[in-house]
Amino acid sequence: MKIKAKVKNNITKVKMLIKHAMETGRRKDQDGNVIPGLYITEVSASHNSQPVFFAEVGPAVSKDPYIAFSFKGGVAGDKIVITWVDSSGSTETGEAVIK
Amino acid sequence: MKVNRRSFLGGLFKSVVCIATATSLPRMVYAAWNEKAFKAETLEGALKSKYPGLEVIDSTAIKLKAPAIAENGAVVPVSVKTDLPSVKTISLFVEKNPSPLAATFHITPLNVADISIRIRMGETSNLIAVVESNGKLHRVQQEVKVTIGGCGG
Amino acid sequence: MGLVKLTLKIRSGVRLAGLLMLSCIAIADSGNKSALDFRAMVEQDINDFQAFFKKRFPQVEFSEYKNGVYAIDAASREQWLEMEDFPPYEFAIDDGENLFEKPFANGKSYADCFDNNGEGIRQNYPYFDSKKGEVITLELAINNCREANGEKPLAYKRGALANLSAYMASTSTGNVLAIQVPDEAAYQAYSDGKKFFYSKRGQLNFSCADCHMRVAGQKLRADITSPALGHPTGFPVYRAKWEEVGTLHRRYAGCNTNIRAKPLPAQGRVYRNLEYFQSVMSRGLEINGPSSRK
Amino acid sequence: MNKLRVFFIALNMAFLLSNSLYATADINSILDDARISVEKAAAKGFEWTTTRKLIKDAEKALAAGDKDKSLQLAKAALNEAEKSLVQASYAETHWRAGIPL
Repeated sequence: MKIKAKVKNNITKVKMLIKHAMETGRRKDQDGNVIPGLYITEVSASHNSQPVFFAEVGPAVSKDPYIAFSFKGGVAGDKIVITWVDSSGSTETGEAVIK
Repeated sequence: MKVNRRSFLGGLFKSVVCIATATSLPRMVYAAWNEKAFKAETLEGALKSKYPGLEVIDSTAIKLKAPAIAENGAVVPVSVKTDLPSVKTISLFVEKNPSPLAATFHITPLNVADISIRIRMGETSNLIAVVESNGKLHRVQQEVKVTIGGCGG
Repeated sequence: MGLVKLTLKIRSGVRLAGLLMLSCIAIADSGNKSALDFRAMVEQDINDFQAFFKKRFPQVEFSEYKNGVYAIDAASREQWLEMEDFPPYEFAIDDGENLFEKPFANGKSYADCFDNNGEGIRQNYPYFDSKKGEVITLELAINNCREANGEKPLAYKRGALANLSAYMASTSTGNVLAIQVPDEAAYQAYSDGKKFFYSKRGQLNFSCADCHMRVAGQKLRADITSPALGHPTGFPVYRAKWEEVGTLHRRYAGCNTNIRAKPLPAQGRVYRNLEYFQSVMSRGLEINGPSSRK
Repeated sequence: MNKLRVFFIALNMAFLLSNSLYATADINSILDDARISVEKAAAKGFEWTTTRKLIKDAEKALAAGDKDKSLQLAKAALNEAEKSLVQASYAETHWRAGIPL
């Protein structure tokens, strides 16, 4: 996961790029077998342990999902923690410092 | 229009990544994934599952930014922004996708109602952004053309 | 030195110089090339090629041609800028960097094979290796490095090799292409690439120039075709269609398939010569790979 | 009258039989020509993506006993293979005509 967070005029813009295949469950492999669905379902973010973002997503989100959101109150140097969960229950947490 | 990527990347923070188990995550106070809404196969079905009993009104107070012609349906950049008061959620629907609901963003008073995401569109379709504000659903929509059979420039 | 002077004179010359060029081409065709002829002809080719695009798209800055179709199509440019804001190929660059820094079994590394430890050198490729008598592309050089160190070569179109190439390009952002044609053998390779570029092939009977010069900027099927000037600068690219990073030769193969011509092998002599010709034509443009494409 | 009719029917059948025998040989010889030409085009780097598929389809149709279809496909394959060879030799001599300068 890659995270970029930048504060400007008291608004912190957070952009993330998550490495994930986002398999829809509708694609077929070379032999014609359906590739089972495997996609991120939830993405959440916290700032100083305070939740600042929560999204439910489905298989219509592109491979290697990109999501951006903004929140108020972040200060340069603060930590942003982002976690995702996918349909198999796998999860990853990444963090970045606000610039 | 000039972006010097090297300096841009130079300013990027290296994100520290670790793999945790689902059980060790701090439980968020939000609702869990709305399976019924995400698996609905029609726009109406998805809307009803996501927002049961809410009235839908067309709005001019939402700024939906999406391409008129998508370069590639696999990656369609979409942004939604609104100044509507007390925004609770923002949802994106692609009418002709096999499952129309693409994403729901939960907006807290800490957030600015301004989100961006890249989504898939299987074919030319209406893209609908719905903003839940003050107990009503405010809607804006736009057609996004998806062309197939090009040679890719 | 005298040669350079003369070349410059011809470049700044008027119509008469153009006529001289024509007679040079005639001489070259009869197999009577001299050192002067091929250098002057390459210069003339570059000038003509770049002038063609200046005339076709007078409003487009020369430096913009590194951006492919996005230099000339405002609507798709906007979506491209959104992609470039946080591009999916950043993962490929990271992967490439890790691969690049991992030593081989013999303890040596990629850095040992390249000038400046492999940093900021993308613009020097492809070059003509006069000893070997062939064009060396960056991807070929990477595999040559591996084999010289007892490692197996990597596949040329995608995956590890594309990611290594992406990383090496990323350290070269802004460096300017200035590919030379140093001798007559190089000129032969250049000419082969040029001939490929202008030859019609495939069931659709199109040449590279048909789509990327004649109708560049116009709709061909569902897409606007990119200008040929600047084609090599942004590679490897993350294509939305591929959903991953791929090399220039993978793109060549795709292009050939589009016109229903059977693709030639990636990193075979033909595609390497084509890349050589295209890179010479793009002289003066900045390296900005990897980049994203539709 | 009757004898004459029988004779004509027999003649007709013989003609049909020989025609179909001739067709199989003909198709195979067309296919051989197509195969040789497509290899030549490939060696020059001018093979089309569609030609070998036509040959394959012609072989399939022939194996299935559909000679009309097979003949058509074989002719199309040969036509393509020959055209790609013409394209290759035209490129060899006339590629400069493709320079839009």
